[in-house]
Amino acid sequence: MSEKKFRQKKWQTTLFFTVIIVVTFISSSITKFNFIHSMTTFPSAFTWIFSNLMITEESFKKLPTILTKLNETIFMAIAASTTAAALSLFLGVMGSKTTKVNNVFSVIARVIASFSRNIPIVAWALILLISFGQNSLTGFLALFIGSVGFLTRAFIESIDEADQSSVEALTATGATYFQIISKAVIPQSLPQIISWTLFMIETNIRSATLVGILTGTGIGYSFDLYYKSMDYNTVALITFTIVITVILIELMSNYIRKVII
Amino acid sequence: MSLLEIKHLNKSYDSKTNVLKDINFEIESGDLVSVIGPSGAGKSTLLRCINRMVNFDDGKIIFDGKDTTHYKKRELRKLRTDIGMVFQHYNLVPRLTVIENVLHGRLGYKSTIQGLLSMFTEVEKENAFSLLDTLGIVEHAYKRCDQLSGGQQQRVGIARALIQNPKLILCDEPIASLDPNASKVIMTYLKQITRDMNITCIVNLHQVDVAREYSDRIIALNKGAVVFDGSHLQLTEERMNHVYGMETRELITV
Amino acid sequence: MSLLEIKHLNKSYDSKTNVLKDINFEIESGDLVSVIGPSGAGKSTLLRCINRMVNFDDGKIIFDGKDTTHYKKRELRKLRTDIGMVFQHYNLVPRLTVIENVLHGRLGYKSTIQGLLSMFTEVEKENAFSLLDTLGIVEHAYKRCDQLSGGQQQRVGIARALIQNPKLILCDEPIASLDPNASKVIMTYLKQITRDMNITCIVNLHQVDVAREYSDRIIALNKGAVVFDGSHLQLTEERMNHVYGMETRELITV
Amino acid sequence: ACGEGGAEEKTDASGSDSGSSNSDDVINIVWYPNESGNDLKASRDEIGAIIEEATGKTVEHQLTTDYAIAIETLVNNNAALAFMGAVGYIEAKNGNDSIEPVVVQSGASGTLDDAIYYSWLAVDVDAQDDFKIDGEFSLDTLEDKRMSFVSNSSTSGFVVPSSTIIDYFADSSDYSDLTPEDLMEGGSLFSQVLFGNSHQGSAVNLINGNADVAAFCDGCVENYVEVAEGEENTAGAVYRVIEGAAEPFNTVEGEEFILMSVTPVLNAPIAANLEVIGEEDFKKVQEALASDDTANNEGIFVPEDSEEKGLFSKSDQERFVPVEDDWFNPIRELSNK
Amino acid sequence: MQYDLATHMKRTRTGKISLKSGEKSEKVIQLTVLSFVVLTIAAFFFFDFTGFQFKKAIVETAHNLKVMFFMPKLSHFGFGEAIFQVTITLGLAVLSTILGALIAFFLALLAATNLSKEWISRTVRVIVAFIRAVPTVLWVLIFAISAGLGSEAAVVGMLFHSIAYLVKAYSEAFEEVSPGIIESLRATGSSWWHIVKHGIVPSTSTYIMSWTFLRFEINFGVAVAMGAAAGAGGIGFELFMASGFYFDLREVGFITYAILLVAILLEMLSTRLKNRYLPSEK
Ligand SMILES: Nc1ncnc2c1ncn2[C@@H]1O[C@H](COP(=O)(O)OP(=O)(O)OP(=O)(O)O)[C@@H](O)[C@H]1O
Ligand SMILES: Nc1ncnc2c1ncn2[C@@H]1O[C@H](COP(=O)(O)OP(=O)(O)OP(=O)(O)O)[C@@H](O)[C@H]1O
Ligand SMILES: [Mg+2]
Ligand SMILES: [Mg+2]
Repeated sequence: MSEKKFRQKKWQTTLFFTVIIVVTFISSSITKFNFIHSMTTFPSAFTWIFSNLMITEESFKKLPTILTKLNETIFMAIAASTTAAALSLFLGVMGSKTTKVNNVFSVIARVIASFSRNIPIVAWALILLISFGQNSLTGFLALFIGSVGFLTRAFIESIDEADQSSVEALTATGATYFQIISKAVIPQSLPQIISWTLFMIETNIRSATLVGILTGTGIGYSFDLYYKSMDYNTVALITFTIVITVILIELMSNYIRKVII
Repeated sequence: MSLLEIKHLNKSYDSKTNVLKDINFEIESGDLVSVIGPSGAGKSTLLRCINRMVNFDDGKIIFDGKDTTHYKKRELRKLRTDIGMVFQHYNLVPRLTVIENVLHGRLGYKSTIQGLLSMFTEVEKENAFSLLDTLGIVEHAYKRCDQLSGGQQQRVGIARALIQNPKLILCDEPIASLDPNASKVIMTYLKQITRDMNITCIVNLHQVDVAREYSDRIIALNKGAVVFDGSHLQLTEERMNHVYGMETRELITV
Repeated sequence: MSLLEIKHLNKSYDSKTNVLKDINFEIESGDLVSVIGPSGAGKSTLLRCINRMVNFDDGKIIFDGKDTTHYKKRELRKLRTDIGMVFQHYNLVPRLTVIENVLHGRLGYKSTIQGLLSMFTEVEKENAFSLLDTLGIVEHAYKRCDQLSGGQQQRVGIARALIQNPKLILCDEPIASLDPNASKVIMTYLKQITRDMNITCIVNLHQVDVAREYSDRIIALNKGAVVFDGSHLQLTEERMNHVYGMETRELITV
Repeated sequence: ACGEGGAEEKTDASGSDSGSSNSDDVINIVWYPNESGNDLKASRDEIGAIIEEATGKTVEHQLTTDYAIAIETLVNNNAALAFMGAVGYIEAKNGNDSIEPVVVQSGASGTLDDAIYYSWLAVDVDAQDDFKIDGEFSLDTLEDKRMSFVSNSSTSGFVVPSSTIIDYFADSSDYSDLTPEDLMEGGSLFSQVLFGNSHQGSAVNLINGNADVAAFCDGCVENYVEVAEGEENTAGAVYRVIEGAAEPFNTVEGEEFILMSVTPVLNAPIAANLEVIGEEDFKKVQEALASDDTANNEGIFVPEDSEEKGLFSKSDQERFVPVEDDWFNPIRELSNK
Repeated sequence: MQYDLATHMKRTRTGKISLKSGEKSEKVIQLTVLSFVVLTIAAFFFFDFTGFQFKKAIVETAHNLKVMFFMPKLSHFGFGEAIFQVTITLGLAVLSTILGALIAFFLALLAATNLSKEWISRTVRVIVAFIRAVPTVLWVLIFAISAGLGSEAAVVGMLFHSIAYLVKAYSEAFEEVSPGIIESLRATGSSWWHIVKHGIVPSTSTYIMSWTFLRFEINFGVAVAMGAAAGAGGIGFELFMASGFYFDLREVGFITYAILLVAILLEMLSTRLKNRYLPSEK
């Protein structure tokens, strides 16, 4: 690197920050975002939280129904994540440049992943709601599609990262394609795969609230219902159960991740 | 009869340069042959042509009396089960146990389904154990491979090649990543295999001294051509210079 | 007057075991002192106590006539600017250029704001360049550090220590990751510094031969205690055994 | 310096710069989702123009995707005006006492006497026999059916029909302690409960076959349907989706449904938050809206035979009439039950 | 010989020679995979299938997808308006990402165990974990209700999760900085801020950038939903209207394409930038 390049790098850094600042200003003017005002919203928001979002004894009576719905959501998230993981594993093997069978499959796998990832989950939820109506399956499918996109991308990266040398070694012993995948590629990427799947479960439980609101399923539906009847005490209780669940699952998956990697 | 016969072998990765140029030699059963030569001479490529991990352009390779040149899929798999390969970086699956890695050597004999379900027979498993025992690492059988030292891993690699029941073992710089002691163990063991089991070994080496000490015959490559082929006694200082070129030798000592 | 005086130094990480036990020695200005001893003897800990990267429990360290034992924040920063440190793994910031890494040695002299804005004076920059020149790596000044060889990186580390204008340089196994040639360059250079610039050097080493060749004095630690302190001539085979213990020596040769 | 240029731009769908909602020269109007569509933009702008003219301030429209947000926005002093349902108004009033009704739409007579519209419970024509006992429609048949409401803050789309249902079942032994919450979720009376999130949505739920019974109001679907049989707004009347109906009904042209129950509901008010708008402007707005000019504005009160879509339709003397809080007491009683 | 060997072999209950190491990590992997399978199967039994008719749903979905993706058309607003709405959504994503990154950077310094005190780091982590656990929708709704409809509510609401996500990502990157670098700077007498500026930032800028880009992509998706809910508008509002009010599948299709296009462009841009300016160190 010559001194000229060195200066060029500094110049690029300056340019980069200028671009960031300009983009920020353009964005705030398009969206009519007022920075000062947004800061002043905090006191009123927290006042509102503390005066409205209180769990009362009466709201506690609704706990059984809420827990049923929460249960539905958790199962929905897990089922969506694992089924998506199964499909994504296949797509990942097809899509990874190190294990692909041929370019056509590889491109197809990547396109599927890109489509399902880049159409926001909201859009999927609304689209599915139109055709499937308001039931668990709709929520499940919305989460499933989003998960497939994300997991395929993650799996492709994990598989790409797997050490290729053992693939070579197994080829040299005369092993078939599927044997190589199952004996050399999968065992190496399995911890990553599980780790990503766990992450997906966490994410899905988080998005299940939104998806639930949109598709009328699970805890999101209860949330929406009580929120719309302005029964904020119950909303607080629902939020509380979600928070506990998410944190528990996060702790659990952190533990698993730590042990297996 | 010779086990391996290579005739007028030519190979290029891109159409511009020939990596291997008109290679000719025969190897007898039970020999330990070293291939030496500077970096990029084509040693690895030569080895990979023999078990057809890469395809060559021109020439013939006759293995065990059969011309393998036009082998496809199934025949290729069969060929590869007859030829074991040992790698510089061992190429083990790091998260699996030693015994699992060794048994991978049997996959060539299995149908896809059998392989997927890990259906190894008890006999195969016992063989694997006794191989590990001979190699002195049986106590590590249930350890994960990434928990072993380099020398131990290389022995797992050799066990994987041996359990194939190969007629020929190809070793691509098997000791380059090992310390002198471990190298000694590995080379001695390879020598022993050729002697006791009548398995042929072709070993790529950078260490000329090691090649001299262990091999029955040395083949030297330079820029894709065979520039020496004979016993270590015939490999004089002068011929060495011819193999590596003056500059190369200097570079090595820096 | 001695530059560094260590009196009854004791240090333990956990309350169970003492890593350093009642260490006492003085070091004169301009000496190159090697510290040797088996793994875990406490060599690194000793060095880190001197510039107070770790705190010790008991005893006194007198540096340049001042008792540093109770130094806090600001005085500590000042102390550290007077003591350069060179590490086994160089500890450079990989994505930054050589010259930027060298200038990090001046941060101890800067206020927080000056440091954040990278306000280095022209004089400092010129000094950095001339140091790189002396160390023979000035042509790499604008290269990123991760593009250099180990020996080159270690020289950057030394330049970073030297630009601090230190009275003392602490080197924790500066040549452990280097090949013999590069090691030679570094050790020769350290020797030269002590001689020409009257900077004191304390060097942790595993290679006894190197310690013998370059240092004015050798201090040996074993299990946290000084077991030898004298010139290399006094370090007999027998005393060596005392330092490393029989078993350890055997282990090393395996 | 961020967020300049909000005031002069009035893009409907983008909501508004609420940063200026507290400043003195902007009046924010919140619209329910029902009235937030692009097709009603012209109508909304007309009302905005009238208010701008009356007060000399800039009007900004805030469009919402749900009822609760709209109500809370007015309650929390983040908007000056809102066009809301009667129940929404009552909830807002409960939350903030400084909220007062400005005007409501009159009936055809031009007075408050007939300032009502109708909440329907509708079923599929072909399935009408499932809802009849001895040839008469009976609410008893609702048990285990799939129900579609509008939203639980909707007056005619939830509060009125649900209280009708609860009243009806109060005497029955099985469902004597039914609560509105029970009706929000499937399992107790209904096998499944859907929310259409708009009156149109609820109607479509029925026509699509996603629900067996749907609650929605007459006015909200009048642009899309015509009477096919029977008398308007009576049980047993059959409505048909007109040819060329706009979305969301365009896919179900010619489909028919029948009313099993009709309940009158008080018209929806435009409400104001006095704390935000101030007494003076409140009066000005009320006057302007109640004026004859407004009543004759075809952008707001669209003549019945017009092709245009508007917030209100005019068959005779319809206009805005000022009202007091008391006027909503009947509904208040309903929802207090 | 054979007898000797047996001492090294493990056997399964059926007497076969076992191949597995029986390590904890392996058992946990097996257990995890097993519970995934069991829970998934159980899930399908728990599901509430009310109102779901398989054949009808499939046929309808196929039809709807066909209408959406093969006959996209705008009917309630024009093309220019569509572009404007997309830029609003993008703007919301930009703001929440940039502000989030800025705040997260400082919080992450406090959360990184190698740069901060144990208790501070733990406190920040707990708070961040809590924030992450509360659904974004709730944050947005709270701000929309209490502070009024508009972009402020959307951005501030989205900010919470952006910060929480980035604090986690950044602090992990910071923690991976080799302790040697920090130690060597400390040994020159550098202050804490010097270490951050000259050691941490240069060593982690690649990670910071790629995590931020990733969050930006995520935020675009979130902004579609949240812009509408907070009354800040954007393409999400049009999508909501088209699907929830007009049931106009063709418009939904068009909007979906618009979103997809932007999202793919963003992904390409971020890959491009990463490859160009931040070559991976591997
Ligand atoms: N997959 C490949 N594609 C293109 N060129 C290749 C490939 N593999 C090797 N080459 C080229 O072929 C030539 C011979 O390579 P080869 O690996 O056989 O040399 P080698 O003798 O094994 O060297 P070394 O001692 O460094 O391992 C080199 O010039 C190399 O760059
Ligand atoms: N940060 C620490 N916390 C706890 N114990 C430590 C720490 N650093 C070192 N130790 C322990 O202190 C003892 C001395 O360690 P030290 O690193 O000083 O040895 P050393 O002589 O430098 O060894 P080596 O030659 O391997 O570098 C060892 O037993 C080590 O385990
Ligand atoms: Mg090679
Ligand atoms: Mg040490």
